[in-house]
Amino acid sequence: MIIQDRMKVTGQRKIAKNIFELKLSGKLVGEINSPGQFVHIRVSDSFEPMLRRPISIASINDEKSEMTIIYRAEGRGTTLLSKKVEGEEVDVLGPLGNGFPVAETAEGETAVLIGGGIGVPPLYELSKQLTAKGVKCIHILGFQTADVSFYEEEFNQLGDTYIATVDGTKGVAGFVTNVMETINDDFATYYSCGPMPMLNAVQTVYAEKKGFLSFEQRMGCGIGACFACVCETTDKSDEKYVKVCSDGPVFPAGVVSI
Amino acid sequence: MIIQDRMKVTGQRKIAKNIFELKLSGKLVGEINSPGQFVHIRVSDSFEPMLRRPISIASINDEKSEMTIIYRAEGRGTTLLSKKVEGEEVDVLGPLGNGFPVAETAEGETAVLIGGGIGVPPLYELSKQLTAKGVKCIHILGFQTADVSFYEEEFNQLGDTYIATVDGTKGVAGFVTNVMETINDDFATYYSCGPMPMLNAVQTVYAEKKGFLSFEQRMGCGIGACFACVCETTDKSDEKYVKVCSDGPVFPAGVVSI
Amino acid sequence: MNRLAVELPGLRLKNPIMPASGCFGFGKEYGNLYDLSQLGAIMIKATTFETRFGNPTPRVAETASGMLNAIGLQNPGLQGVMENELPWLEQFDVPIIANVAGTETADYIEVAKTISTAPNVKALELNISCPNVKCGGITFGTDPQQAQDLTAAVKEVSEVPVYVKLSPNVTDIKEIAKAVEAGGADGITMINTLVGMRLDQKTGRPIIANVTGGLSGPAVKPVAIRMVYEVSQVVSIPIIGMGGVAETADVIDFLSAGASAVAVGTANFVDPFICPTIINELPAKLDELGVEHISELIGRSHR
Amino acid sequence: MNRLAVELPGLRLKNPIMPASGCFGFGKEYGNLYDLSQLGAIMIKATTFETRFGNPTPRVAETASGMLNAIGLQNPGLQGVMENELPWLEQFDVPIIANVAGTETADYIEVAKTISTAPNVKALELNISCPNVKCGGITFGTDPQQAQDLTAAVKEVSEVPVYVKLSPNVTDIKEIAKAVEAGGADGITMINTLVGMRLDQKTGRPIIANVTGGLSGPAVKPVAIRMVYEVSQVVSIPIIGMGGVAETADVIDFLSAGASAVAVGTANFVDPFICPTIINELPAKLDELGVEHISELIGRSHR
Ligand SMILES: Cc1cc2nc3c(=O)[nH]c(=O)nc-3n(C[C@H](O)[C@H](O)[C@H](O)COP(=O)(O)OP(=O)(O)OC[C@H]3O[C@@H](n4cnc5c(N)ncnc54)[C@H](O)[C@@H]3O)c2cc1C
Ligand SMILES: Cc1cc2nc3c(=O)[nH]c(=O)nc-3n(C[C@H](O)[C@H](O)[C@H](O)COP(=O)(O)OP(=O)(O)OC[C@H]3O[C@@H](n4cnc5c(N)ncnc54)[C@H](O)[C@@H]3O)c2cc1C
Ligand SMILES: Cc1cc2nc3c(=O)[nH]c(=O)nc-3n(C[C@H](O)[C@H](O)[C@H](O)COP(=O)(O)O)c2cc1C
Ligand SMILES: Cc1cc2nc3c(=O)[nH]c(=O)nc-3n(C[C@H](O)[C@H](O)[C@H](O)COP(=O)(O)O)c2cc1C
Ligand code: FES
Ligand code: FES
Repeated sequence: MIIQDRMKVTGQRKIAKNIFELKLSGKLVGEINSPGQFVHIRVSDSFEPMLRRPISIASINDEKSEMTIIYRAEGRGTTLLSKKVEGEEVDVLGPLGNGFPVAETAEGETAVLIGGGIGVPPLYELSKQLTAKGVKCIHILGFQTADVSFYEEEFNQLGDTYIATVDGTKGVAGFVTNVMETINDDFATYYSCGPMPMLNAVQTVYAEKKGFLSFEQRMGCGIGACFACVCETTDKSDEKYVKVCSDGPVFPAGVVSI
Repeated sequence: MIIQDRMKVTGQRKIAKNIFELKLSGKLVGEINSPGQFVHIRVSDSFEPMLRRPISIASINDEKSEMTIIYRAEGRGTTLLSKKVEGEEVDVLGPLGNGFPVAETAEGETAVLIGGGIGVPPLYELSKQLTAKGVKCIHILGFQTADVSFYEEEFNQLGDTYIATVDGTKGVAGFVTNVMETINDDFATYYSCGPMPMLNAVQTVYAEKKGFLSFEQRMGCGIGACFACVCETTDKSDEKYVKVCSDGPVFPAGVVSI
Repeated sequence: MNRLAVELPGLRLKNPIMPASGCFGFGKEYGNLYDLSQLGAIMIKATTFETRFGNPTPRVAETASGMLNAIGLQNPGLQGVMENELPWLEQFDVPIIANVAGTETADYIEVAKTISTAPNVKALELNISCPNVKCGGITFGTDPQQAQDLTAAVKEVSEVPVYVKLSPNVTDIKEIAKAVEAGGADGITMINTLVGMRLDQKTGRPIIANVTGGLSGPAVKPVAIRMVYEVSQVVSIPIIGMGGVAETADVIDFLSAGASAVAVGTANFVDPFICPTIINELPAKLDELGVEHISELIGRSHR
Repeated sequence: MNRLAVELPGLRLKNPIMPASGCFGFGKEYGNLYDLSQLGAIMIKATTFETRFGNPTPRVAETASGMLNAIGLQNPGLQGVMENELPWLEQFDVPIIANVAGTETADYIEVAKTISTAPNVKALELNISCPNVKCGGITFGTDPQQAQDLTAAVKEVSEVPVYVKLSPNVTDIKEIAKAVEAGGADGITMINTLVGMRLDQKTGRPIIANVTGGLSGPAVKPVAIRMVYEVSQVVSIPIIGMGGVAETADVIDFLSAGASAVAVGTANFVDPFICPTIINELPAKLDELGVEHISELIGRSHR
């Protein structure tokens, strides 16, 4: 169920250039049902900034009723969020949307998780849940440059992890697709989250594979009421569309017209 | 000189119902030249709330470069101000305006200081400076009710202090004028700050006396440029006006048309 | 006696608070969060005759204390609304105000005729002010004669009272208000959004794919209050006020300005529980203001 | 080469940043805070023929990300401005744009004729858009024919180029812009304030003594940007853009929308050093955007 929770900041730290890891605790955590769901955060009690910010859930700790989000402090809203300190409360609406289907990869099979930039965070909880059930995870993480890369160590502990940076300052020089070409393709499923051009490239390279992609759109309500976040589907017959916030953000590859 | 200073919060405490005492330190303090001057405070780095808030300087401590302001947390702006904690910085523009003329009362003479509600604070620094130079100060402080009264003890240490509350919960029941009637009128000067009706009553009762009144108006710039804060003067001949922010807030009694 | 109850043409409102059109879909999403029967009414998303996909994305952009939107009247079309949306809403004890949109008069008439027969639709809201569609919409809202004629045409076919939603993007809103009153409108709803734009800092290009969008939220409240104040003094039909309502105090302002009820738009996105929260806070607010019944506040700014 | 220099009719601007009329008085107060020669230009407070006291107080009220004002054109009158204000400003190396206001055409002509002879007045800004005075002002700004005629009449007597300041309170600002261009305007300044209101929560009465006031500040920026975008595409005279500029990024937006220079109003009250701060930040901003000269940004939203 979607709830509005005043969650408590239990920790915040910078983990890369302009990238922050924020831990929040509250009963909302008990409602999360799949990795890749997101929350809609009100960063201030005033109306400036006006709108909530959608941020993916990066990992959850059920015993502590705690979740972690990882975000880039860039605009007005996320910069304000990065100033929150332990003990403060944050108004969080969630969990929202439908996450990655863990069930689509069976025990013993291999899954490839491909993330780009701030699309990487939700893959962490996904990998935790997949590996916990006995899926072998291969992680391919793309970043602009080494300075803004994060969580290599965390992903490494769950499975093989390849890093690509556009400027070659870490891992392979180039894009996640450069790594994908070098990977054995006897895997069952792929899961991906990142910028649109990356999703498009991933989908094209793995056209024969079963895959799930997580999308971004500018949002108003975050719950499906305002029609801000629609994407056209590939099914052109009847002007079909999906809402990223409530139908997604994760869709099977091929559904959303990129 | 007027400066814009990021002053440091050195202390904040609640001293009565919704009334806060905030201590700020910074080089702005070195520019203050008379009691009754005020500062224009930006309560948030965002544009919500938009405008600065004018607040009188209640006392100064030159050695520590520290000043105290006392205010009622009522609307959006002052409520935000009341949340500032030690160590935070606040954007303060000041000192602004012309304060109470200490020189108008000679050593050995008596001055009556009459304050109403949140008009009381600037009288405290005034009394400190007057008593320091050997003026005998009598304080008459009016409040709505005992809950919102403050600084009785502080004023008592400087001179005789009478309290009036509208509901009689502290001191004399009624208005400052009820106390004024009981006071010996062989004083040299009076100084007053408070709501318009009070200033009007004080000015009428003490029509024969030399007095100085501090006014309030809604402000834009606070420095004399926007013409938001004008008051008509009693000199009707030539549509004369004064600006509360830069010509005042303190004027000799009789100058401003109430 | 219910201190909050307000009676308007076609509408017996438990309280004067309702979500604004386009900010509440057809109720389903908010219905998962709270019991919609608490609401005074619901203004559903604009319905057009045909199914509409709306504008390309991005469709929203944030601005200082407000937002821009250019959804473009996306909706499942008259048939879809009649078959799926309105019946679902019947489970709640709440009157529905159906927002009717179109490109030309014939569209409006078609939608009005049919949708006004739905059992829970107690009033129509004629959307002559949508800034986000190429033709129709706002042109009806900026020309008094066209506004009057359209109102009269829709009145003729509607089974329920007709409210007309005014655009603030006009030199003199009083003129349009008087025209729709002359056309037979039973009430006025106002304001729709102000046309605005936001540019991308890096490229300098408009963020909203539609180029311009409609500005809403607290930023526009001073304009909305001014217009309700002006219009309520020149017409004798009631006004449902909106534009920037985000807290209980704002409701008091709209009633004082001259509105008889108040709609909440953008604020639903910030706080999905804002409508019930305001409804719950209103009685204490009336106590604070020393007012027995909420209708005593209506128009006190100019009484 | 100066990367920030912009040349407009009558105006050689070191940089495209200037305080907006009414938000900077006649410069004295800000002159105590910093060297006014840093500014691109100064738009001084509206000058009328006679001395004006203006409206009763309260004259300002705060709103979400904005403010309302109804100063009512308080100023020392033409003679006072000529004798005291303009000569004082001569000590600075900065062109003055004199904001000219009046009640009827004759007033405008009288003020324009005289004030345009002051040595440091390099351009006039014809204020046909002040919402806060009973007659004149805004009525010239909402009727294209009146706007054109007044512009032509003032052009005839002015010794310096004439910019006309447009009101946003109109259905179609393009029409007014084209009219003043036809009347011979050398440039356009826009936008003046949107008419708004704020009510007192307790009494329900308007806070501003004048009842309505002009809305300014970041809240109106989306409307201002949209209008500059629209107007810059239908006229060939330059635009000085304003409305909600509060930081360097906003300047970029106005230039991108189609303005050739930018005025800063309300933000001076929030941060009295905002104009020099923006001027100092602009070169780094150009570097960030990969732009050599600031004029390359003009109109890039629609190129
Ligand atoms: C489902 C979903 C999950 C996301 N998960 C993450 C995450 O885990 N970590 C992370 O850093 N970012 C994530 N994002 C992107 C994040 O929402 C934006 O970076 C953020 O909203 C920008 O806000 P700002 O205050 O920095 O920028 P501003 O420029 O102040 O934002 C202005 C407005 O634009 C919207 N906006 C700007 N960029 C984006 C964007 N890329 N996507 C959607 N809205 C945008 C903002 O929400 C806001 O309404 C996610 C987005 C979506 C849709
Ligand atoms: C020269 C001067 C000195 C003052 N000194 C003090 C003081 O020492 N202590 C104190 O508690 N108050 C003082 N005030 C009053 C104080 O400025 C207001 O109470 C405060 O601005 C209200 O802000 P808010 O955020 O609580 O209210 P809001 O309702 O959010 O304010 C909205 C707007 O109205 C203005 N406003 C509201 N009430 C007043 C008022 N009474 N006077 C001027 N502007 C107002 C605000 O500044 C703001 O621009 C002084 C006012 C002036 C002019
Ligand atoms: C996302 C969004 C969609 C809207 N869609 C409609 C609509 O379909 N029909 C309509 O009449 N108004 C529509 N509006 C306008 C609102 O109903 C309302 O008039 C306006 O937003 C002002 O109120 P607010 O400031 O409370 O949002 C929409 C507004 C928003 C923000
Ligand atoms: C207090 C105040 C006084 C103003 N006085 C004038 C004026 O005398 N003449 C004029 O043309 N515009 C006047 N304006 C309008 C501004 O010049 C400007 O057009 C408007 O405020 C929008 O810009 P901003 O949002 O940066 O303030 C005034 C604005 C304010 C806030
Ligand atoms: S954000 Fe409102 S429908 Fe998706
Ligand atoms: S507040 Fe601007 S002149 Fe006084």
